[in-house]
Amino acid sequence: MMEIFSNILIYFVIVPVLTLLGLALCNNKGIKAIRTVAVVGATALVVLAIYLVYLFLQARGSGDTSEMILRSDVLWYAPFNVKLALGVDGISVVMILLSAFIVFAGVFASWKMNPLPKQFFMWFFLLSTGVFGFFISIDLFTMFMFYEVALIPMYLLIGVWGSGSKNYSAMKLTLMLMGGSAFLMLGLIGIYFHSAADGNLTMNVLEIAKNNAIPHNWQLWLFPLTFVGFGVLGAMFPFHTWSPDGHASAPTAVSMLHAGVLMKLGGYGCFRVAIYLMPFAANELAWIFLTLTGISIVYGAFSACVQTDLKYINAYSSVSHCGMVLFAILMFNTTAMTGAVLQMLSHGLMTALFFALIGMIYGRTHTRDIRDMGGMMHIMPYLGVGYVLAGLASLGLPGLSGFVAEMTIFVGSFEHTDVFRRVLTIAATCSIVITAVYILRVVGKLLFGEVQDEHHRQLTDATWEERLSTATLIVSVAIIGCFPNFFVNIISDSFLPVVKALGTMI
Amino acid sequence: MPLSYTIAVIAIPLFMFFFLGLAGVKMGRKLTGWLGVIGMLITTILAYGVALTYFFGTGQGQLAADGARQAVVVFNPDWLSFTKELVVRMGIMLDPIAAMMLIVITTVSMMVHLYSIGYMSDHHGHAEKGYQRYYAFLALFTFSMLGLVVATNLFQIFIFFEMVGVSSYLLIGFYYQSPAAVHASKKAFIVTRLADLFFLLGILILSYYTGTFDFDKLVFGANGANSLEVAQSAISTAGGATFLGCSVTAWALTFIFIGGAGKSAMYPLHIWLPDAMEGPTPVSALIHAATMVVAGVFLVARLFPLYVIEQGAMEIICVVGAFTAFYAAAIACVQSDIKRALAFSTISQIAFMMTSLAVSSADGGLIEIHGGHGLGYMASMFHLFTHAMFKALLFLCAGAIIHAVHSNENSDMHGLHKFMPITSFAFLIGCLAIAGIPPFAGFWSKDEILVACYSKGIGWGIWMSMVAGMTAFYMFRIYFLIFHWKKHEVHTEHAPADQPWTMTLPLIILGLISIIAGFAPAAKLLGWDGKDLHTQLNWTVAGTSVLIACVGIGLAFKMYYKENELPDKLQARFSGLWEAAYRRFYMDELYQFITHKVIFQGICKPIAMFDRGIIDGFFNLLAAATGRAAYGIRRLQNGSIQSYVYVYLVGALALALVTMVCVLI
Amino acid sequence: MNLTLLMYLVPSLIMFGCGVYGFLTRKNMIAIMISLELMLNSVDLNFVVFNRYLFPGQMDGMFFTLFAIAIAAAETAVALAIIINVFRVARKVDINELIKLKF
Amino acid sequence: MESLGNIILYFVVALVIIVCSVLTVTTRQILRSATYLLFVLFATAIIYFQMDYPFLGAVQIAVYAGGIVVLFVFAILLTHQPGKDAQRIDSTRRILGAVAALLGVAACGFGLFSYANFCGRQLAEAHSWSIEEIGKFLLSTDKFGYLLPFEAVSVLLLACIIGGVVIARRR
Repeated sequence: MMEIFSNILIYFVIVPVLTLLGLALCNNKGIKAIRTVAVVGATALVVLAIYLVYLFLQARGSGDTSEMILRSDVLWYAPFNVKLALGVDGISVVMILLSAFIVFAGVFASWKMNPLPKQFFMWFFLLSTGVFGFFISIDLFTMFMFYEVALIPMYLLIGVWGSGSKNYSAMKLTLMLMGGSAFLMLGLIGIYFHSAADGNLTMNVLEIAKNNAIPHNWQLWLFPLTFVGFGVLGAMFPFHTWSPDGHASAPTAVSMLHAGVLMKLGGYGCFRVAIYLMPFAANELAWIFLTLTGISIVYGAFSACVQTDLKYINAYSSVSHCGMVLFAILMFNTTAMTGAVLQMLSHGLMTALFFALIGMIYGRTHTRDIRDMGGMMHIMPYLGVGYVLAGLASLGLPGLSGFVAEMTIFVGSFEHTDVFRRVLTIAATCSIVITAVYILRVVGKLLFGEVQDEHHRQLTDATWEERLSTATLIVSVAIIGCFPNFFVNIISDSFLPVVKALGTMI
Repeated sequence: MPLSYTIAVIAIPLFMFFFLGLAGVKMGRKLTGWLGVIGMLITTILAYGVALTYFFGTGQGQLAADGARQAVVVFNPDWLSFTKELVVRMGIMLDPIAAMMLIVITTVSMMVHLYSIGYMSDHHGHAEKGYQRYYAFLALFTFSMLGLVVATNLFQIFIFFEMVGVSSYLLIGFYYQSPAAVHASKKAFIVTRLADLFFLLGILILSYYTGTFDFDKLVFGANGANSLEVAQSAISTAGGATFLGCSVTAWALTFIFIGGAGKSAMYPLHIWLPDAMEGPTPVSALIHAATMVVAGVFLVARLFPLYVIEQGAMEIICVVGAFTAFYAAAIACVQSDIKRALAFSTISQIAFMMTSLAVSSADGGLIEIHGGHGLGYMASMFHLFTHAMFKALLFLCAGAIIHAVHSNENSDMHGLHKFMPITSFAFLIGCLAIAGIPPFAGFWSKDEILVACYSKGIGWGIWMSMVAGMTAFYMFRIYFLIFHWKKHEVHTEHAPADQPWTMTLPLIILGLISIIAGFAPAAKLLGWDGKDLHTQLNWTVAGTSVLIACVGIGLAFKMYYKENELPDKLQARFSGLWEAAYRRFYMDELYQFITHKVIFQGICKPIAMFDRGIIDGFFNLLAAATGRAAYGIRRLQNGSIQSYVYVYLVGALALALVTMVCVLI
Repeated sequence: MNLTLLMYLVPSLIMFGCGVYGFLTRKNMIAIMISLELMLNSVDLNFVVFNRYLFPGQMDGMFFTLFAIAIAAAETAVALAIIINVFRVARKVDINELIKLKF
Repeated sequence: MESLGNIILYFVVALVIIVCSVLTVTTRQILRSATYLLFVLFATAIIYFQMDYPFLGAVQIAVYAGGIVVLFVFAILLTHQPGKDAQRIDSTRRILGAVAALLGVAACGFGLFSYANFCGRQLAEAHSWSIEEIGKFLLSTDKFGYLLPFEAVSVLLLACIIGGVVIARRR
């Protein structure tokens, strides 16, 4: 029981919980103490995440080729064989890294959070607990539990600290995601009851995959349930409509964390649970979901073209980009799947950056309508440059992360011999042009041109904590864009087992 | 000089970009400008050293065993591994055209850097706001362009295609507070992006079937120079796969050409280039006249052996090129904005290069290339080189004029010869060069292009000769309108005059280069297979083309030297044609219609409405239905105890009835 | 002639029926309470009669009735207190008019 | 064979119960209604005596007739609104109530008469429980001991007292 504390992974849950408790002890008015605790917690997470990458590289370097490293199992609830099973592979490692960075940036982005900063940060760290817990666990039950832990705080974070029609949005987001959870839970229960042929039922993902005992006719039912369950969070068409409203109403840091990390839970879950455990159904039903995600990509991009609210634009852009993630995951080859993870990283950082900048601009101008703004580059050059960089990353400028991810996806998808997938790939590639259209439209209207509102001339540029928050993200985006092979090497081997399993199905 | 110094040639501009971009804000404006110039000067010296070493030196692997000048890869680390075989590398490779491009890019960029010191200042010599940004972007562009030409693989070219596109976007939109500039930059980026999409598809298809991005597997033979056999075998790995009746490689190559056509402003993707003139004039000279716009030509030249094998794609290029050359020349004849006229002239000249590349075809044995044994390839590259020089010269002259009179319109210029003699002479040299008058640079390269065209077919030759004549006409029309026509009326307190030395010196240098560049040993150095081409002047073609050019110049002289009624009369006579040409044959309107009416109003708006109305509406309906149902059920809980009793009683009676029935049965 | 069980049950049944009728038709809350008492009383009577006729040696029915009377008294007392209070506030005893707390 | 007095008594009581029950719910004057209820309760008490449950009959008279009806009367007088008493009950409501009640009665009656054999039992001799015995049973935990319900009812009554106080307290 106690030996689990010697596993570094558990600290990804313990640290946010401790931060949460530390925050609880703070005085409501002591904003400095609150900030200090939050920053210490976030920094500790970043340090842990970097150390984890180091450990991972060391393990792989020393010839450890096991599927997951840093494994530990603690029996939690014997009747259902629920275990606190921890373990990470390359994919989870980079996702944890991503989450840590976004939490870090998020803390600084919500530096001046008002009202109730203490409570805000507490919910914020509860959300992070869920996110990290999800990525480190390989047990269906704990995964689902942490998934829910990550979802619920969203309701309060939007409902209390949001803007605009926040009650509606918070309710919509929570209900739709809960609806997804309902599907998901059905799927997970179904998987559990078919997890082993010999009756030793298990919740452990690795064991289920090894047993490979889910009957094919059951897979055909369970796969859509789990895929849609996670797909709702991944903003898959047509279950994406929570995203625009939710993002529009959410406070900055929450948008960042939500688009940056939480939506990735969807993609990660689709892979880790749906495809990994049910390769047969994945092969059989891929065409349905490929079509849906293909629609997502183009549809999101087209919708973004005519929006006037900055957050709506980014929300639709997220629909398009996250569609790309699911699209690539369904391509079933290492290259495309690696691209999907890169896209998750890229989109996470980039969208977080977008939302951070939008929040900062909104905090100054009190409007998010691009028709009311203009010439912001002139007024707040730092934020303007940041926005342009985020935009360029989004439309795939080489040297920034978006390009690497999209190209890996396109090349990987095109590798597939299936004509249907090739055609879809070609359709998906069209999105890069549409992306350019809406990004440049926003940049042109918001940052360039003449100042629309004379009051805006008095506005100030970014403060130090805003600079720190955005600079963290910009540098991360650039690092992925410039040294992609570092990440590709971490990620790609993790897909070998599942690609092999899928290969035997064809 | 070791060829590995090329790394420094690439790295210095990149460093300058970051240095000027990040630290520049804290420095004085002039200081950043001069730092940029010094950085570029070092780059230029190194680039010249490397290129000349490559062309004339030995012992660093430049020459293969059979004497061909082969490609030298000095640096080629993996950058992104898609699969074990399909790896994108970020490399540096020198071959004749890359070395030639190094010279072109650094020369023009150097001139533009120096020129901008003066151009980007007001009349009192104070630097404009955004000076640091300007120089940082110039450095970024130079870096991207250099990275493009030394690319070792197709994907690297694509990457730098994007990079130059963004640099171009940033520089066109340099005056970001002017809506026109913002619009133009957006248009440029999106149009080239659309073309890049096809480029990407082309790469995807080609790499899928050949399994590689690398040029040394696609086009370079054992001797490190372009080889038809290698191209043939690369194409044959596709195994004769076809799509819609054409081979997949033909599709791929056509798509790649479309990518190049976007950057090189071939019809119908040319529409961004005239608008791109909203950027500062030195930028137009560097990006939109000399370097970036020839990226498409460079791309086709890079894959030349593949195109030679896939004649279908080559035919498309040829037709597009020939048409564009004429089309742009026709429009250039009537433009009133000096920069736009030059922009259309650029389009036309690039089309010359494209056509010249595309007239080549291989014989069955793959030993030799028709069209004067690859003359077209050499001519095209040569023209690229000379054109870069004299077109940059023309643009810089135009910049000097604009800077002097504060207007782009011909009507505000007139009779400037007296005020700006140096500029006038420099412009004249440029015009003579582009018109193809010996011994100026343009004559030598254009002549070889025409020879190559005649060798494909007499029709092609005549067509291109005619366009050459038009070139002479419209260039001299501009020249006469600006510098002569009538006496200049001074409107502002400053009379127009030659500009400060930082702006005049580049004009003089480029003018000199335009005079002598034609004597560069292009045939010896730029042969398609790395070997000496042994050409000699075809006096028949040369004579005719000079004659045609003279006719064009004469016509322009007659019409525009002195103020007269003839142009207005002709305009009135052919008003429809004139109007159409002036409005660029309504291509912009067509695009406007497609993008705004069809895509924006016809696709985006309905999709957004569909999303809000149908999809979101469905979920809202679901929520509303649940709410309604809840309200409906709540009615039963009305708090009236008597109705509860009724309900209870009914239930009890029903139960009793059921029991009774059960008992009875 | 014997007094059978049925002979006691019939009046009880009629009393109950009257209680139901009153409960359903009256609007005055006190009248409703009265009807309720009728029904309760009828049930008490049944308990006693059944106990006496069927299990004469035991006294469970009687005790049930005893407790029922006690509870009924308490319930009536509280109910009437509430009714009077409501009347003090709203000046109404008609249940159809007392709809402020509805929904 | 019962004694004639018993039989006559039964018929009188049954008649009183039936008539007064009907009158209780049909009269328009609510005070009268309470009075008729009193008669019904008295009649019931008489049946209890007849069944040899004198204690129960006494309780019925004391608690019901003496306590509850008085409470009713108080309540009626306190909430008395002149002119509201005579409100007519509209006929649909009445008919609906009557139908419902009659249906219920019919169903139960059908049950009763279909078990006529069982219901036709004679009154058996029984031990008449003294008050002392009843008290012992109430407070014992043996068989037939009722301590637990007794305590429960006492708690209930306590709750009612407190509730009554709370409700009656002036605010």
